[in-house]
Amino acid sequence: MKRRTYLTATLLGAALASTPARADDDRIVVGFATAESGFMQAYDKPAQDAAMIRIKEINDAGGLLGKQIEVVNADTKTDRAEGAKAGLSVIDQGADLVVVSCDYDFGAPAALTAESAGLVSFFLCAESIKAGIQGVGPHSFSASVLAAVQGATMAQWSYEKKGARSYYRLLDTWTEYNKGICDGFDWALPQLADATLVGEDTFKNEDASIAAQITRIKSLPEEPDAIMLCTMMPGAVSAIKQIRAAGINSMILNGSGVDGSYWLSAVPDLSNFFVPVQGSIYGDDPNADVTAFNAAYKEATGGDPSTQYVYPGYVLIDVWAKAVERAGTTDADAVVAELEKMNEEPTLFGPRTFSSEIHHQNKARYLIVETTNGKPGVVDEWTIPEAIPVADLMK
Amino acid sequence: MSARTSVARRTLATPLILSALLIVFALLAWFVGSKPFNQTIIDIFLRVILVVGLYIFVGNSGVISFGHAGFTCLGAYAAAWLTMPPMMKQTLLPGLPEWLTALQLPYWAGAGLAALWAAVWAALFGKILMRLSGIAASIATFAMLAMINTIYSNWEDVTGATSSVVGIPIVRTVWPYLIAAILAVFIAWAHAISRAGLALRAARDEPTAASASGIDLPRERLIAFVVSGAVMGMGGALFAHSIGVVTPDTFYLGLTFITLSMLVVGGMGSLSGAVIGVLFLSVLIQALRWLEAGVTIGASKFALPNGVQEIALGVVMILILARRPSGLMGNKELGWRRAGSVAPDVSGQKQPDLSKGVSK
Amino acid sequence: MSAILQILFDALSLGSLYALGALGIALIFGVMRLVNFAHGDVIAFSIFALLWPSTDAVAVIFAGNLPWFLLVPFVLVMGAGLSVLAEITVFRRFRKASPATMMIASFALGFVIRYFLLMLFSSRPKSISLLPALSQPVEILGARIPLLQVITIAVTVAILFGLTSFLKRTRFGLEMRAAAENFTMARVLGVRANRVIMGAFALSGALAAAIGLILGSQTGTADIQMGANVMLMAFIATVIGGLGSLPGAVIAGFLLGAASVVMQVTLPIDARPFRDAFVYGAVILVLIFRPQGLLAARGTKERV
Amino acid sequence: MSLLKLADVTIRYGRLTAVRSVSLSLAEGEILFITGPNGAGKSSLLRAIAGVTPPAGGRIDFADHDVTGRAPEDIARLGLSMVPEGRDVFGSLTIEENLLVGTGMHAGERGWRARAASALEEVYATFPILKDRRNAQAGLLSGGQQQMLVIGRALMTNPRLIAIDEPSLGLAPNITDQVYERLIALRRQRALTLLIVEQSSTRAMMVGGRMILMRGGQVMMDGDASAMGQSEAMQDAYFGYGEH
Repeated sequence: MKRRTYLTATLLGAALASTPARADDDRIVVGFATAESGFMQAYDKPAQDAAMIRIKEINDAGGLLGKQIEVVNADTKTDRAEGAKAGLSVIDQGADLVVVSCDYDFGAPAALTAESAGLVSFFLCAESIKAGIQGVGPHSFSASVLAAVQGATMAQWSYEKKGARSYYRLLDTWTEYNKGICDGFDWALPQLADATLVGEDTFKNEDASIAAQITRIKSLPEEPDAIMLCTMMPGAVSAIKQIRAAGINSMILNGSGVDGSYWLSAVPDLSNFFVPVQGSIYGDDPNADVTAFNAAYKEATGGDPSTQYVYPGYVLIDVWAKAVERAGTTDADAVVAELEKMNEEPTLFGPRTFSSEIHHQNKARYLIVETTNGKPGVVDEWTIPEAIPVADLMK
Repeated sequence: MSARTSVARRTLATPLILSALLIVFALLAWFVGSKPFNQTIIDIFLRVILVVGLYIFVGNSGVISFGHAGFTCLGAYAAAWLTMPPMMKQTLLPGLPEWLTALQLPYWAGAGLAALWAAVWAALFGKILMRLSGIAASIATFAMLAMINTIYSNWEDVTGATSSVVGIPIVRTVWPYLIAAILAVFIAWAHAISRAGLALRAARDEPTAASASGIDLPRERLIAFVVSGAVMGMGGALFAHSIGVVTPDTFYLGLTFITLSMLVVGGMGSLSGAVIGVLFLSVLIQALRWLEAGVTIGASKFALPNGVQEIALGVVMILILARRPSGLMGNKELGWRRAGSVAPDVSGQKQPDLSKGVSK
Repeated sequence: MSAILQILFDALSLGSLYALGALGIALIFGVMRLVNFAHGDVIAFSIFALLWPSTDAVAVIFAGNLPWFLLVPFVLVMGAGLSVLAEITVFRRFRKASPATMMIASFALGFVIRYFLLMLFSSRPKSISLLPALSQPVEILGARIPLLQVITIAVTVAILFGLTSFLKRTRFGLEMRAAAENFTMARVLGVRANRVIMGAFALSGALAAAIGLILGSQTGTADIQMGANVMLMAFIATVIGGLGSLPGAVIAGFLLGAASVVMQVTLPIDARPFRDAFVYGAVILVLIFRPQGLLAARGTKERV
Repeated sequence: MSLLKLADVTIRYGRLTAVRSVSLSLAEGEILFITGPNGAGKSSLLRAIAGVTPPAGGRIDFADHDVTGRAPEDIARLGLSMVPEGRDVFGSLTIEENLLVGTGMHAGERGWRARAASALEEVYATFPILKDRRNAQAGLLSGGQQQMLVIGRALMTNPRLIAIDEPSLGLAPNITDQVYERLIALRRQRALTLLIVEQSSTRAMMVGGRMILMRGGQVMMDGDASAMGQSEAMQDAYFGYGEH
């Protein structure tokens, strides 16, 4: 008998701690259902800190609709089932906006709870088309730019500005984000007059060695001008290191996933290496406000932003607050209507456009960061002329 | 009165008590009424289904299977195919056959067919794998899981590969999961006292004696493998309906080890062990998470640093296994009187004699 | 010709990683019938031991830029030390437990080590330039092969010979082989159980650290889950090779490495993502025809 | 003075009691045979003495040390060497390696290498067949050769008492004669105490020395082997007539 009574007692205790309080209009609450522990914590926390900076700025300037923005949060613990609970608990704490995890797979459970509660949900930095109408519902948005745009930007920029003609496509099949980058590259390549795809291959992020893939590249008649590398951390560093160690010096084109200088010491004096970013963390962003933001971020969190995935968090609160201001209410449908009216809406990190067809960016201005001898720096800027059609994105 | 009914009558107490325990948890959720707590109870019931499903094979045959999370994956995706709105299936999963794309069943029908689908694959794989025993069987079942995971993670048009399949109708009430959990408990009990179940348990404790007395071991194991595959398939389907989205690596190593740990900590040899293992560890995890989230005692707010919950869970599991190597319940079943388990044995405890070579 | 040579070197270097892993697991299984699921986490721990615990992105090198002749022993000692500590604090209490209970205990221990590292270092991989000199390519018979691959193969072969002569020639090695075959009989002849087991754990920990070093310098990153993939393949190799048989584990490790590389090279582009499914299919086939493994150690068959 | 003393030793496996409060003592240099039908608890008793199965109750003293429940390797170091039933050779090791396993415990004592080498020569002298095939794998030996190897291996630990479980098991009669002949010769040469579990009481009687008869985990009779020989009481005790 002893064991059974013990079980019920603990459960009662756990239950009483979370009594529900419905969202109502006299308070504005932003709920963060993100990972505060586990593997996603390293990617969610920076973007969340940037969002908190924007919230502080708004509150200092008098708040939203005359009210201070309150913040509630629940830890998803990098677990999908726990993500659903986190979503439900921030909704119970009266959230008007549910901010969910950076990665679509870990953010979707919480976003779905927000959708079924008829609330607006924002993915911190998910770059898959599903992070929006197509994958969650009409009230869901993403603060970042589609991975496909990064692939397309790299293809067009390297063709136009660096005269690259022969391309090699190397895809890491581990995640949806990687495939998104290569999908954009596949969409853009045929539109480039005499650009040719000399070969393609796949590898797995966790593979200890990609020697077989490198052998195939080296067996090509002549070295490709550029390698489109669709991958992300942690496997990216090993792949890049092994490509350069094998003496392949072609341009390496990437998605934003490899942005950051924290890993560059692993590949001593890396060169001819290009990454598209929404803003530069290296202090050389053409827009001075970005450098100011980096300083504010350092002051708030004690460290410089380690990758560009901090910026979408700031943009998220920025666009949502503007929509609430224009709608005059935090009611979900009104806010969604305002967001869908935004066209080339200026933000600190490039214009943002939402429409009733797509709650994501299928066209955006990217800064091009080139790494030479291990030193990254902004060298150019590029915006793909026409947006990637939704049909191609849903391939 | 045939021997079968007497065995049934004597052991009926176990599933009844376990079901009563589950009903208490369901009433608790209804009484508290908060959605996140409701979801916690749903997760506990899902784990009960999966660990009881695992017990049906591992508990009765003594073979440690690493592959059962594969059946959960099969069940979850089958539920997705059967219950998603056809329009969404058109765009997300173009590779599905026409008749399947057009289909949209209620969740309970989907779960039933998902269990069948998993059972079919359990039979196919089982035909090959059930001849093996011991560590070879464990590795072969793990290879099966890895195959299922690799195929489902790369079959773009049918499973959406690594991207999450979304749009599965979400069921947020506790009652269907309670019914499914009680169903799983009764299926496990019925199998344990069936002819196949008893033969398998006999073979588990004395393999040589059992095969000498005419028990066709691979056949008995196959029956248990298929029944447990069906229950895991049902569990997978309901898992999909509990959060509305599935990806292949939700049903891979993480799930494999948490279900195995709950079974072993609870007591591998008994149905009550399986259920108590789930309840005990789930409550422990929730309590640790609740502490991590922060508890206000008087003025001060005491909170464990983030990430301590997993470490504490691992340490507690090691301590439990050290003190009670054959699990919390040993091999005893919950019953009115001190009814011992169907076949008294000490499977968790290695016989002290010189089992290798020097035996008497 | 050089392409074939290249594939041979790729297969050998990946195979040696799996062989070292399989050896580490077979050693412990030999003396304790325990499949140590914490082995992958010992690999990660021995590399993180080089870094000062810090959760910010840039790695704070603690012992990372010691000269190699100090760095390598340091990492080996950290791996062996953690492994022996695990034996003393956890596995010593499980001598009488069944294989299933010990396996779950080793999994729980791995879980604790992993989340301990996660708390200290956060989940973002830390970049370390470990023995950078090793990644320069070298020209052998026309094939350009990274020096590291050659070193990996050479180190593995050296370890194999070192270990075999240790087991064959030294007293401690003899006692370990006897204990591996019939643990209780060895004790009746005066072999100290705890010392033999601790020795096996120390050796296994050092082998894990060696894998950590090779992976660390090859990938240039220290990542909490770096050991997981090698651990799984090594576990399969140990069983295919014939549990408890050290030569079997090594041969199966090389076979698995070769199979994975050959399939990566031969499979058509759209079947290549399914490469691992074919490898696992081959694993099942081998187990069907040789359940006791390729080189079943004589003593491990159950006697009536 | 007795080298080995058992007081009310009881051994249980779960709920099964294999040995029920057995007491006996064995003097230095004596030969003691333990006979009795299958399942009488003979082997369990031997395993308890060697420390492999800790007794549930009672006390065991060896060479004035209380060894009840102590680890086998500690008891071996006191000079007790057990040869279990079924002749456990280390199949994957060579014959010489099998023999050398037992010498490890004396490592560190002064001159232990020389003593080990001379012990090896002595065993090869006693069992020449082992010397010819010393680099062969022990798993390839015949039953008789394995029996000799395990006895030789026990000798290598230079014991004061050797406990052997069923040396004649599965051996042809002439081979068993050879084994026993060597055992007796060794006992005389090295003033060795022998404790032998032997199922055939006739074999025990031929060799002489003291004999105990066990049945159902208890000692039925204890006396001089040749005297007990054909006595009526002996058969009754052996087969359990006239009881109940």
